Amino acid sequence: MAYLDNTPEQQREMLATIGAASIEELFAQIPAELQLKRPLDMPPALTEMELQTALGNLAKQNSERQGTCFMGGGCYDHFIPAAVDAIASRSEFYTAYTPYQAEASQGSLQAFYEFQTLVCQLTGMEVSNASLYEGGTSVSEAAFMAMRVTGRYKKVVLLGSVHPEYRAVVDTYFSDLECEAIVVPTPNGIADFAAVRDALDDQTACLVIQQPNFFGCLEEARELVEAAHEVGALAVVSCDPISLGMLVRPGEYGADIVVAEGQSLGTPLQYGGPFLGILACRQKFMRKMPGRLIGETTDRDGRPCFVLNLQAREQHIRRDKATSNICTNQGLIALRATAYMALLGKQGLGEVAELSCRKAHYVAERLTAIDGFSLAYDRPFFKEFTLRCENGAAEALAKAAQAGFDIGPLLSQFDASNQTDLLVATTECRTRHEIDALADALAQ
Amino acid sequence: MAYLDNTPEQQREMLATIGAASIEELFAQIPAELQLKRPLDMPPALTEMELQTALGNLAKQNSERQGTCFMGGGCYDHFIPAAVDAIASRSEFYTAYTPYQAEASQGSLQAFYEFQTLVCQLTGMEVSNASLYEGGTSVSEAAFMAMRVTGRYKKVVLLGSVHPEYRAVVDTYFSDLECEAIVVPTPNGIADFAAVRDALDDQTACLVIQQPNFFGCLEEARELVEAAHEVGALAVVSCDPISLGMLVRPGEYGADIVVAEGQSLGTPLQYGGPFLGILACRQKFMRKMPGRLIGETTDRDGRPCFVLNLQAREQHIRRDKATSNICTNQGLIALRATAYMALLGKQGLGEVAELSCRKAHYVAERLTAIDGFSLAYDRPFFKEFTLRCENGAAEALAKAAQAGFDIGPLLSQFDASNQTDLLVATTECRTRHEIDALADALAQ
Amino acid sequence: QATQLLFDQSHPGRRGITFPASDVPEGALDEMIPAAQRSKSLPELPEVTEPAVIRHYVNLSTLNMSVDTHFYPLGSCTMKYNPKRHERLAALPGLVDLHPYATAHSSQGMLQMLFETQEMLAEIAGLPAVSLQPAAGAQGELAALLVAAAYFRDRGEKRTKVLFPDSAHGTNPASANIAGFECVQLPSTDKGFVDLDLLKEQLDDQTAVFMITNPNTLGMFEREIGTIAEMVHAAGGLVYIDGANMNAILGITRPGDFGGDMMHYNVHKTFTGPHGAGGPGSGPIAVRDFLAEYLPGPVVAKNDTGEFQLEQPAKSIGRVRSFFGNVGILLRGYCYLRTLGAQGLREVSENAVLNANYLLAKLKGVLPVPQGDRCMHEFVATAKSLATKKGITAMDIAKRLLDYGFHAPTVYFPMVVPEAVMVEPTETESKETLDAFAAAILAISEEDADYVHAAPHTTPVRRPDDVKAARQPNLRWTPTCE
Amino acid sequence: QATQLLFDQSHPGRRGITFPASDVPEGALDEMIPAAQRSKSLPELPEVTEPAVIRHYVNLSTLNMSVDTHFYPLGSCTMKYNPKRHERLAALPGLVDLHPYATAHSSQGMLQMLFETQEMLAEIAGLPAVSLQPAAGAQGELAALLVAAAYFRDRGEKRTKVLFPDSAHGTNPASANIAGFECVQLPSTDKGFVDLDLLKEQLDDQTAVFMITNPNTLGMFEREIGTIAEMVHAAGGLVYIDGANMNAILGITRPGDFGGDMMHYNVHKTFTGPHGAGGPGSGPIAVRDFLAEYLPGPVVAKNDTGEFQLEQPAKSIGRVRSFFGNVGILLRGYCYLRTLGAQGLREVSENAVLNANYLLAKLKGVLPVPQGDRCMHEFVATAKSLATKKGITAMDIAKRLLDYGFHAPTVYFPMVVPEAVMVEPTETESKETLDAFAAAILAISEEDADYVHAAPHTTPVRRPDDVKAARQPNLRWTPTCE
Repeated sequence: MAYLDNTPEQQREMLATIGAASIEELFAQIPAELQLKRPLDMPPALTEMELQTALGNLAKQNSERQGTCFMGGGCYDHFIPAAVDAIASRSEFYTAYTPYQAEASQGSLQAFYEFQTLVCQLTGMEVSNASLYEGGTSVSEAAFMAMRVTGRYKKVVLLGSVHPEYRAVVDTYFSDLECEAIVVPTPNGIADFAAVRDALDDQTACLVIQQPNFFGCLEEARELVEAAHEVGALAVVSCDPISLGMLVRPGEYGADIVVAEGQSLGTPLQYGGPFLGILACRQKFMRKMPGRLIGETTDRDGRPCFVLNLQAREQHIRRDKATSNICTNQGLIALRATAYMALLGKQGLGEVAELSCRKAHYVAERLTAIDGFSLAYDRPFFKEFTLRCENGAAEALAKAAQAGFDIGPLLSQFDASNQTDLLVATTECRTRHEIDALADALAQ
Repeated sequence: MAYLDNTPEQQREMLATIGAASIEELFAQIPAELQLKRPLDMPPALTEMELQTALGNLAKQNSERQGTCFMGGGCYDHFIPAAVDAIASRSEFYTAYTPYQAEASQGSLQAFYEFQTLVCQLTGMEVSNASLYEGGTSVSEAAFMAMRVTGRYKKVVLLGSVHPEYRAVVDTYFSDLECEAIVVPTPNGIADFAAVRDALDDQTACLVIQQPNFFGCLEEARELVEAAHEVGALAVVSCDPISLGMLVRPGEYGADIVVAEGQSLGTPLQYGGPFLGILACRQKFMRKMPGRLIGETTDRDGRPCFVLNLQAREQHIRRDKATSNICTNQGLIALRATAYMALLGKQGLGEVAELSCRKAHYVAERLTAIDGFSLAYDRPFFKEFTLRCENGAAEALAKAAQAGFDIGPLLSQFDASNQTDLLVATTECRTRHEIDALADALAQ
Repeated sequence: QATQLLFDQSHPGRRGITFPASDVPEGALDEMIPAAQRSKSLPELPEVTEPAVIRHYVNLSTLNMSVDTHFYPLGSCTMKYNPKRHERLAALPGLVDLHPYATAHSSQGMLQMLFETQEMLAEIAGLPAVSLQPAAGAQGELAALLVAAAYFRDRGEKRTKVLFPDSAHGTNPASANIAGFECVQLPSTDKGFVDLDLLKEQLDDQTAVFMITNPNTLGMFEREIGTIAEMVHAAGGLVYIDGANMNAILGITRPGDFGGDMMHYNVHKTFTGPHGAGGPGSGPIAVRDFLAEYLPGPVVAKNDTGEFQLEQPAKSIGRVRSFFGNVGILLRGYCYLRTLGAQGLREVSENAVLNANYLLAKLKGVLPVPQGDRCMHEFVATAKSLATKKGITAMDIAKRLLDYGFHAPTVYFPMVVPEAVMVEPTETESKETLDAFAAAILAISEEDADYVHAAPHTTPVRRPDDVKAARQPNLRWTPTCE
Repeated sequence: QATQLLFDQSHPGRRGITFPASDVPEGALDEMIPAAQRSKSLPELPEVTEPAVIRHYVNLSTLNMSVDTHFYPLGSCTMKYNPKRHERLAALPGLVDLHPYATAHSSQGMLQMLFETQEMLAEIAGLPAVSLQPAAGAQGELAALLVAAAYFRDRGEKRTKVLFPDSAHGTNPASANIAGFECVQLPSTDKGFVDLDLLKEQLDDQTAVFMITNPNTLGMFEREIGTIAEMVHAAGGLVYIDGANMNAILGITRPGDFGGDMMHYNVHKTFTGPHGAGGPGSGPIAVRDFLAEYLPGPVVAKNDTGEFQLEQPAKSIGRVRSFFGNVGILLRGYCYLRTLGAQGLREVSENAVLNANYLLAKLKGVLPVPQGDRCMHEFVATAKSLATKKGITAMDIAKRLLDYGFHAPTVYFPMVVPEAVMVEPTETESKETLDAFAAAILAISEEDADYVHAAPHTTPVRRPDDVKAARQPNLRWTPTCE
């Protein structure tokens, strides 16, 4: 009875109107032999008070063991202004659905139009969709899009420095397609140009680059984009949105499609989701984009307003010819990112980027001064780096955890042969005091 | 610059429009010798991130030392449904002000009208105002109101079992008035009828009763009300709103004015405020009530709507002849109570009352089974009782705290001569497991 | 749907929340509470589900104008932006759930916050001793007057009069009356200032306190406040500063420096507690050193070992309410003060005053300001000529502004200005908003008077019948017979 | 004000938030990141203050209809009430801030919640193995089809076809296509059911999967589902159940029991994740035991010592997304399942079906339902006769309903019904609301057709020009030259 409105008396009135003797009768279309003859085997129902206690206990099991976060690997604990939560908790935003009826959805439609604009401003690209699931599937969607744009359905090339989980998603998506995903190894922490050129050919739909890459290193992105273009392939860049407060924007160095994990833009870690897939591209590829697009138009009275646009690309109209099977998007997370970017503005984003960068370099300086610790790759990095631990990465992680600091992930999680490396990341939230304490702990 | 909108450039434009050379010039009306010549001596400004850390640290200093709550003394940790917070955090409610412009405030006005109705339903009274500050001042306001109603300005009588802080507030309010506040001692935990009759006379404006009283005991409220009426005094009853899910309602036993601390109705403890003063009375005293009243009326088009009503009683019109000096009320807390009562409904309130009562009796049973602990008063109680600790109340409190349980307050806080008694209260939130653990701790 | 009453949605058997079954040993209720003390029926609260309650109040909320949705230049109320971080931080465990009778040991964090708040408020006031207890400004006034009374009583002086200008907030005389004083109202000068001659006439050895709002309710700083204070002090009286308008002078001038002996703050106004459609407020008072021992309490003290503790001042007037105070609002004030710092507070006042003067400059052509071309953080214009010439009154403007998407200014207060329109933009509004507001008023002044008089046209209801409401008061829903 | 764009409010120098100065030793940025890698300019994000951002988005929000404010009978979308407790609990520290790469040791509470969710979803499905990873229903479909492909590949079978009825959601063929299958669409019978003869014709050794939504998109339970499953299984294929309509059958019948081999859930629909104006969703899949080893992962397992850990199934198709899954939505689903329990879940479906049948009964006079007098949790009516007789189309009804304060039903889907009006009231609406909605539709059917065709009349905008939007796409704001 938790959320039900109708009382037994009303149920009887309703059945009378329907002309049914009982609720069971309404289920008569389900053959009796297919009906479940027993109650579901579920834990007993909990009242709100009990649920709060139960979940509170589970949460506490985590929080009591959590340390100060220096973790990276594709999602980060950047600071989330309270105003972001206030906006995202507006009932009218979070309990609405896809804005099919534009007249009843101008709030969300305009917010998503603003999101598209903000993403373009952030990435330096010309058009953006209204969000995809998360960073990993966005890479796959970009690859499919590149195939449609280039007409090359056989091959995409990814750098080995792209997030291994993103590459895994591409592998999964391609498993029953004729398209091959070639991975160019990056043993030195960044792309090897010769190897990249070897992999690229006139059958290649795109080259997928991550900047900064999974190991934290900065790729020579401009040159990689050019290499892709030389063979007529598209350059797909997967980036950390926060880094764009400091680094050259993909639009500035010629990227054709930019994708990103947008979690850093105001969404909490939540053990991995829901996060935010960002996909932006050049204007001329607009009609090949996957996902929802919001457009400005005018209404019957000539007022400017917003609508779902170019829906002909989508699966509810095109069905098997659709640009993607995506139906839900990440509306609420896109709204969070919108609010976040609106609050930070250009200056705020610049500050977050610079603080994260400076602190990460201070962490690196402190940690690599300790015997047995070094940078795995001597390359410029932004807010994250690969720490090589001579005495074992798992041991270092355990030592840090003991002292109340979470570092990682271990790279062994992605490559069992690598037992010495782990990632360390820093956001604007970390203080010098915390960094020094981490270094002291690892130095013990 | 935290919340300021105008940029230096805009400030210059505005000054030009004003015809002033500088912002300083705008302060020219303040004689130079009165202007502060130095910056205020304040701690440095904090960004949102820093403030969150600073306040988080202060909060943690408390939370790390807090135990499971068995505390009473006039405010209680009843469960607050999440829906109450959701409603109270609606921007339009909490960032609006007093509904002077009815057309722009129907949301709050209707909610307060519903609050007034719910309070009447709860207490069994005929009219309610739209809130006062909190429980203690509500007693004072009721006493003043009783004077206006009876025309007796010399004397009010309070039972010694009324919350000592409420009595203290009355003493403060009366300190420069000719009115005397007579306190009838209650050495047996409840009113002594002979003493009460002695104190009452035809100069008495009202008798103030608390039910359940400060010691947790139930007064013979009906008989006390009759005693007041016999001398033409009003009966003012201060009650625990939750107890009305079980106990006879003041309206049922003839109370003239009912006041209450409404904190239990969905407002967190917050170290003592903001809380909610409730004041309801019989219809015939309506125009003598203090505080804001919302009334239903119709608008120009005949639509039913709500307005501030009977404002002629209030201080912005009547000034020194006003029924009270109260200007702000507790709108947001009244809204919380409204949402709370709406969600619980009659059944929910009954359940909370019964659970609190049953658990309190189980606590009492367990604790008084321990050597050296007994009930201070052998009287029926609702959810709170006075525990007598032979070996000292402070020692018992410390022992409980050691084990992670907060009991109290110590009665020595109100009467230094009492070193053996403390209050123990229980809400629906406490589990048998917690109660057993508290008992085990005190038995050690 | 939204305007249906909650009670109309009640149906027997509906539940908004359920509670767990009892987990303690069964027992007969009769043995716990005698039958005669138990009601035979439950209170007739409505029975509604959670979804219905939510939809009801969410929809009701949208019938309000509010700071988060509209410009809200309600004079004298300081409707500034309420930072969202405050709501997040006030909900922290350890703050939101701390029992007021928690031991000092387990409330050190809370006590430190309150202690620092006392210190900051003392500095801003220029008055060294602070009590955070009063629940609202009006209670602060009352508490301070009781402090004054206790002080004079202690000195063996019998002073019975409280003086205040006719532009004072209604709470001033109401508080004085409740505190047991005789109220003496002084007519202001043409310009709305204290009439020094009249004041002089009234000052005598019966004068306990002169209460003055400064900047005053006309939005003007009392230039002669120094002289006024000297006069009051010379007569043996105390000067009380109503701090309702502190938003104009933070870090610029201090009540203690311009002669005030006592003052109250409105934390919800100046230091941005959400106004909650009427409250809660919080009204701390600050006083001179010689009055400190009379303050209501408890107050927070720091002992020799650096620990914080609650204390009752030596000759305290006692409590003015139960428990410590409106801590939830004080906490928001603390967050605000810590966010702004000295420089930020000064900028608040600078911009509040700039915004007000800018609006004054843009509006004075159509709504003249009798007090002149300059104001502090607010100003009182008059619609008198508009009313005379076109029949458009202050109330008409207020109502018509709602159609333009602006909350109305305060109207008909202070009473010393006819057809008063009291505008307080606050510092958190932009020039663009002020321009739009000014444009709306100019547009209204040129509209057809009948149309304006019929306003508002777009609100959920239009000009409710106050007279009917007062004549046949309907203060609660009652079930209709079926 | 509300419809002004964020960008129009930008002014150089405005700040919505500031960050602390760096507290680590100064260093030249050039030494950290080469100049060539650093942009010479910051991204041109707008510069707006926090008060302005809040007012902007709060006002924008009020232009939406939503479940918390309006009845939202959008067919196929299950717009039920989103309990407020979920929002509170999802924000608990230890849940909201847990990094997905936290060690198993420091995520036992989270893993236990996810493990229990897997178990409950398996029980409700009647299918023993669950992967929580898919980010949404459509991704669940894709993942399940890849599971099927891996299964057949493992068995050495080459099956290339996926069959589905013409009433299927568009995601079915789109997913099949992306998974590399050939799509075969089967025309339904007159009554909207699977045509067994056509199915028989198509089933062969190339058939990998038959995808079917049950209850189907017409709101009918496929009576012959048992036979259908037998036929598919006999041909060596697998049956996929699109679980979009699970809200009708919780605890009443189970996909695993009526022949399904694989299914997905829409947690945001059936188990009430807030729809967020388009998402996030969450699309866990459940499969039969022999498919378990192919599931995407990681999944949560409980080891011998009772500890929870992440595991990749032995022959997993791999990952379908990064990290674990849409945990925030799964958490809300968990809260919902724990709140309802077995009895509560059954009551959900009973009341969802009751509400739908009640509305059907009240509406069928004016909007006939070709599929008959009974439905499951939703029904598809047709406005065809109304369109023919009066010129009032499904779209007209949808738009006009907005004026009555109701969100529109889904219209023109499924395509097999002309002038389709697809109504899903859900169980969290009251009889009173359904009565009001039915009354509105009856009233609309009697209104002047031109007036209805001109609807909506009261919304912020009216019938936007979709054609113009598509012809001259304007997908972002750009600064205008000054």
